[in-house]
Amino acid sequence: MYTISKDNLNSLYAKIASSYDLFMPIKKAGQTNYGFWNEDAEADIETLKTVKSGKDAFFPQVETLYNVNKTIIPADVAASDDAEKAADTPIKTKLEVVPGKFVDQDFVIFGMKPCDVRGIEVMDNVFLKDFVDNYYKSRREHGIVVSLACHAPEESCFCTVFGIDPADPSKSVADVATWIVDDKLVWKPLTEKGEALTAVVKDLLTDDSAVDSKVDAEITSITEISKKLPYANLSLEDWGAGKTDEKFNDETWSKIYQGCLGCGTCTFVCPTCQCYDIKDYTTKNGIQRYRCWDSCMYSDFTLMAGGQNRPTQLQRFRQRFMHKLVYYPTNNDGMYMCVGCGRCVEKCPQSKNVVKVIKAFENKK
Amino acid sequence: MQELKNRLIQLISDGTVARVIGWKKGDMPYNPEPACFSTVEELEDFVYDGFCGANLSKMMIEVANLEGKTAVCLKPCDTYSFNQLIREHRVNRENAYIIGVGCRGKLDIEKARKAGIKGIEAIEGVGIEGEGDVTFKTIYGDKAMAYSELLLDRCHVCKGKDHMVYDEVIGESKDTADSDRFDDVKKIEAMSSAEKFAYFQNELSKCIRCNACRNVCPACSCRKCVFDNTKFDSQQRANVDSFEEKMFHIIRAFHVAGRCTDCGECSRVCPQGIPLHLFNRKFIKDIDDFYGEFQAGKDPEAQSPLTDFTFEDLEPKQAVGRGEN
Amino acid sequence: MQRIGVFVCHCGSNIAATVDVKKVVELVRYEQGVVYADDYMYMCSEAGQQKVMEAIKEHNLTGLVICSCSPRMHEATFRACAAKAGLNPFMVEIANIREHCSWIHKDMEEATKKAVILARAAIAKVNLNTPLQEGESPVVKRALVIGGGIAGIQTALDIANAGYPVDIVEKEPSIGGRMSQLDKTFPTLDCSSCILTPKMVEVAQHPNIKIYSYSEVEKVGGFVGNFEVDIRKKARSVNEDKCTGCGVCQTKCPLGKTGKIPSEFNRGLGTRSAIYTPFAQAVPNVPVIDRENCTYFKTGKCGVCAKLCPSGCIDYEQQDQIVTEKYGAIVVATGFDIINLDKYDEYAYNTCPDVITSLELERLMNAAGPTGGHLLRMSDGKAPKDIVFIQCVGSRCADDRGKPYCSKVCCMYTAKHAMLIKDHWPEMNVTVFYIDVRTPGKNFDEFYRRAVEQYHVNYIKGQVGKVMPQADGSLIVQGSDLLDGKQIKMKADMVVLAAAVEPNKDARKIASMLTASIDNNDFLTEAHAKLRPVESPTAGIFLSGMSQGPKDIPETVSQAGAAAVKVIGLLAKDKLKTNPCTAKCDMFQCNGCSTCANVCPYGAISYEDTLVRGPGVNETRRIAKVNTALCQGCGACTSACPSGAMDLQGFSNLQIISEVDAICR
Amino acid sequence: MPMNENNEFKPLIVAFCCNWCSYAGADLAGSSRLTYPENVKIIRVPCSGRVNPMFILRAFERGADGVIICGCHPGDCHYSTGNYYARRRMALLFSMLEYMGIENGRTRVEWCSAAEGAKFSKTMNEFCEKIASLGENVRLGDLRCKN
Repeated sequence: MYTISKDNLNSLYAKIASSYDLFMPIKKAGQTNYGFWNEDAEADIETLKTVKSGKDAFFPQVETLYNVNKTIIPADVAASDDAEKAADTPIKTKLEVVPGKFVDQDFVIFGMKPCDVRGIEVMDNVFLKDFVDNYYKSRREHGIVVSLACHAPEESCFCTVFGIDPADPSKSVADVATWIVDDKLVWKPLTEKGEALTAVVKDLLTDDSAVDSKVDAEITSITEISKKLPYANLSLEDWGAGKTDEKFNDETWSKIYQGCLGCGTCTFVCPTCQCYDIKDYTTKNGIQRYRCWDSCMYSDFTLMAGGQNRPTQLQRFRQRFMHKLVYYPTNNDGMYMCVGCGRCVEKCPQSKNVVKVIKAFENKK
Repeated sequence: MQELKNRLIQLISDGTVARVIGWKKGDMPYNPEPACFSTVEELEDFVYDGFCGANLSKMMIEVANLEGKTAVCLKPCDTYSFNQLIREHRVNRENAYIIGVGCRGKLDIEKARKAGIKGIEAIEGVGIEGEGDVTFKTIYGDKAMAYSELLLDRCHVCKGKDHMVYDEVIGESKDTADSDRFDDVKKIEAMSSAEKFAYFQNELSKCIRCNACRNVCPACSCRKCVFDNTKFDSQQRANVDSFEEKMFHIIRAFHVAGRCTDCGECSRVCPQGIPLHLFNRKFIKDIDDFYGEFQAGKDPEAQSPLTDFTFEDLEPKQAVGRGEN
Repeated sequence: MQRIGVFVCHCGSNIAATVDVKKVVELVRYEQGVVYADDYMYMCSEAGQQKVMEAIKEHNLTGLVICSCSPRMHEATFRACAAKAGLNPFMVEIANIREHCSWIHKDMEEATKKAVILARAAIAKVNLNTPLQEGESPVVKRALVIGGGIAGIQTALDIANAGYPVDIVEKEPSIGGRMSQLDKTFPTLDCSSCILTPKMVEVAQHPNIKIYSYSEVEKVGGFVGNFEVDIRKKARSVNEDKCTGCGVCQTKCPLGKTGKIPSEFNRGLGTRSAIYTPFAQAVPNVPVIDRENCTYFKTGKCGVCAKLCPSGCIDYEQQDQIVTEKYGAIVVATGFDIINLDKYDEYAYNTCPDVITSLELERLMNAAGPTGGHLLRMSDGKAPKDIVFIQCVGSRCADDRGKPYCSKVCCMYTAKHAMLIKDHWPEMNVTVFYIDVRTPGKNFDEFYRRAVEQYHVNYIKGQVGKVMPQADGSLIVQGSDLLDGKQIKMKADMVVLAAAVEPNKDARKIASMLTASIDNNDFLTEAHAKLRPVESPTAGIFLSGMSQGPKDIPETVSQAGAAAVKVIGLLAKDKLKTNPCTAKCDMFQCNGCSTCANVCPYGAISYEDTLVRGPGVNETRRIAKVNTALCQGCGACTSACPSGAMDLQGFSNLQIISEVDAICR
Repeated sequence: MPMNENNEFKPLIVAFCCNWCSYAGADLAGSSRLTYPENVKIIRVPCSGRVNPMFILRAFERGADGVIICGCHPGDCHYSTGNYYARRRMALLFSMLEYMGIENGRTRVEWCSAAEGAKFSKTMNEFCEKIASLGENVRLGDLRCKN
């Protein structure tokens, strides 16, 4: 394992940024979110939870799919010569499709927590398994994930419930695992991509085998804290694959959805939500087709000519949690579409969240 | 709290009301949630403490046409919103039983988080007394902060302790205002054009277009928002570009100009901590300056400034550049 | 998908000199929806229109864009042309490439570019046009006149003489209004009642006129051509059909002799009985029992009138009655009153009986008035020697005690009063304090000059500061002479105040019932100050007399006639064509918040509990409904509506946005 | 940035004109041959009260550099009150734009009667100059529309 002094992190960022786009937690106007690092940016790896998860790295909130440009083919007969004839000439236009750009350069996502890294796995199942989404795929192929262990988990965290280890990123699908131990960042490459990145920054790293025991201590410490967290014992016993009928028709939904504003906060901060909408924007001479995140909580989600297929907020509320806790596991070998990051617990304007939903059904028994 | 709870139980038991809109105990000490109670058993989970900041008046829209009366717990500032909803025929006053609940300022858990408090297991001192210290028991040790330090921003510009509309009042209220409502607006007004632009650009670039500000707003109660319908080719499109955000936020604030009671919910719920109330409050300040003081929701009969005029109103060109010269 | 034809006009050289018309044609052909484009020397000519009509048929056009002069010039022409070819006239849009382009730009290239952009905007709009149908609504051929003064009387007579039935609603027991209180009229000095009474009688006898006296308008519903009005007939306590107007009841009423009930008609200077007609020539000549004062109503005893009435028409049990009638048009002729002088303590009006208003002077000088036409002081019944007139009491007033406007009639009636007094009693000294003497009008200045030159009325330009009652019963008037720059103190036996006129107290109430707009001074607002002075902005509501603004009798009568003509013009139609470019509410998006109704100047928006059924909705909601007969298509509601539920047909949000986009492309 | 042959910035200006006064005023400017720059493009609306703030923001979004709203003089509105509401709406909107750091003068309201062709032309000339001096609208624009 390698180490680098925390004081020297800015040089590390600069070094990475000299070869890659560096996507990492940046503090801006009082909030920490993932963003591209530059010399003026305020890097912030102390804040445990960025407001939005890092999923933008692979699935940005807005992404241009392609542009369509319309060009006019001049009429064969000049209008000024013979107006009558010109008027009868069919107008020819040409439509040119300019595809959006796939990511073709490696880039680095730095400081992703193990829960968010699991979020990538969740999205992989959606975007890479059956139908392969090339935009996503290109980003996944080129993204190098540097994961950071959760030094001080917070009360809203419950990743352990989903078998995620906040203490040890090396168990995740990340390319590099890191820890903060004392005043150092510990760096451990996990994959080939991780090794390649390590090679780039090697000059700044110190090979430090003495740190191993300290990392072990950090892992133990985090694990102990995690056990004490209020949600540590949340039970998923009653959820998962095959519970559709039982849960869908449960009366509990009609009670717990009340007060839900139908905003998209939970969806947009969630590391696993991956619904999007595709829209057109009229440009000067054509359209830009883009996709952007959408939320199943919105009243116009999947709006069709005949209206919404889930016209009530109850239905929409149920959909979101059924998807996370039942439908997705049913289709993905039991993997939940929730990683216990706790962002919705902290951010829901009405203090509703996935934990309360799980508990509501628990209390019923 | 117990008095309030007992009264609610009584109202349900004697059939005065069919349901109660209030707050339900959370699973964390700081996250009670707005809820609808229809039985005495459900009311067991009723709670009213310093974290019950949510304005429940908007929930009354949905129950306006239900059978039986609905009791709703409204803090003094929430009653302005309710009045405004009465004015706009969105709620049914006859069908509502308004319990004016005492309020001595509500708390913002973000203030504690900003102060580095995390791993909260229990919180003491968040009762309705609204005084003294709040003690946080966390897995990283105990921490204390003054109740006043934890107040929501809006409580520092409290509109007063009086309920504008109610059937009965339970509990004492306190005016927690300790700063001028327009200070922040004035600060921005004093900036240069470029500074203003940079300030809002910085703040608004955080916007994720989650629509929480809109959906929580009691004035933004449209059945279908202009940003969701097809009438203006302006369907919500996430944060497509920076203009999109500005367009959304200008129009959001504009549509509630003269109707916004300054309840501060928009800023309270913004996951990105954008001070959205600065838009609304700018309109309020301008309306006060241009057309005379107006507090939406104070009087449900009062004509909204944007559906009113006088022959001598100031000209748009007089509305700008006032800071110059 | 539209099939749009674009027609570019040369307008001789008006357009073609600066806009390359051929190039415009060439370029617009590629715009979305355009299937045909052509140019012509004069598009509006018969040949040009023929070309358009042929193209519509040949190319199955669904929309037209005419690039020509201003739509204010030829929009109607091309709409009619489209209609002739079977195309909905509202599928036509004009791109104004003459007034807004060729005539103001010099550079051909730039002008051509602009013409193309303007055409593009029009094309973008037409792409979103929808066929609109002019609606029709039937007209109830009966008019209502609110107010039975000279304005109402004249309007009613003119309408009735044209063959349409008219109802007059008058809140007093008799029609006649203020004019019936006047003694003489300027500038001819005819006797007011002599010219008014015949008209009142004509009204009473006219087969087309029905008078609701002692009645008030209670409620107004409906819209132009179809108003439904509730009229409250106040309990008169006298059977109108049986009463012969013999007057026995009035002469025998015990309260008549006590002198306790002030006569409103005489402005409180005389008294009347409890059962009374306001004046001798009242129409209808049927008395009313004043239930407030009548002994029978107060104590249950008396009943003298009932006992003595030869036709047995006294009915103490009579109740207010609500009559509902339908009208095609309504004329507001609610008239005026003079302002309350409570705020003018300096003139001692409330404390001294010898300080009177000009209207009171009219009664004092009238032979049928309380003094039998003798000019006497109300304090001691003696004839005054010195009379001072004070002008502009509350008129042209900067503060909120009075009115900002000029009352218009005071200068003339004061000249009249001064002249009449000097004529009858040449020994009296008459002084007039004035700010300005305003005498525009036929024979008006001549009239005023007669007062000064022939009758030697003492006109002093200046303001009176104070009127001070003296112990000996006389008055001292203190004022300034602005021309001499001197302070004046002057003895007077009587002071006459030219109090400002103001609209009748009920004007605001009536305007709001009619959703007619009203200004800060409570005068009803005309649809256009210059071009539509007798119409209210609310369709079907017309204005007559002082309710619209200060005016004298001849002006009132001519305005009354003008209002009548407008009413006749309306009633002559069997059906009204309604403007199809009206607001329309999308019920799925409407919040029912009333914002739109608050800004609608025509009262065209009402709210109805409507069953809303659609995907995911099935409930009754409060929904805005636009009455297309009333809506004039201003679109104020559309920009006030927060949800975008309200849209304006012909100028829809998307249409305007598409024009914006096309221009900014 | 659109430039003319002299490399001067040519702003794009959208003018909303009410049908009864200002549009007619513009017609009069035309028939009186009172010139103003070609960059002014007029959109006819029934009344200044019809102008929704969203139209103005839309124009800026789509690349307009200045937006002017013209209506009947206060008191002269064909619909009697439309311009009064417009006046309040625009006063608040303009103040908000200023507050957000948009340069003063990008938006304007002018009352112009059907008889004021000269005023219309003068106003448009002034406004064009003002916008030209402010330069391209960057702060309220949408970059995608520039190509």
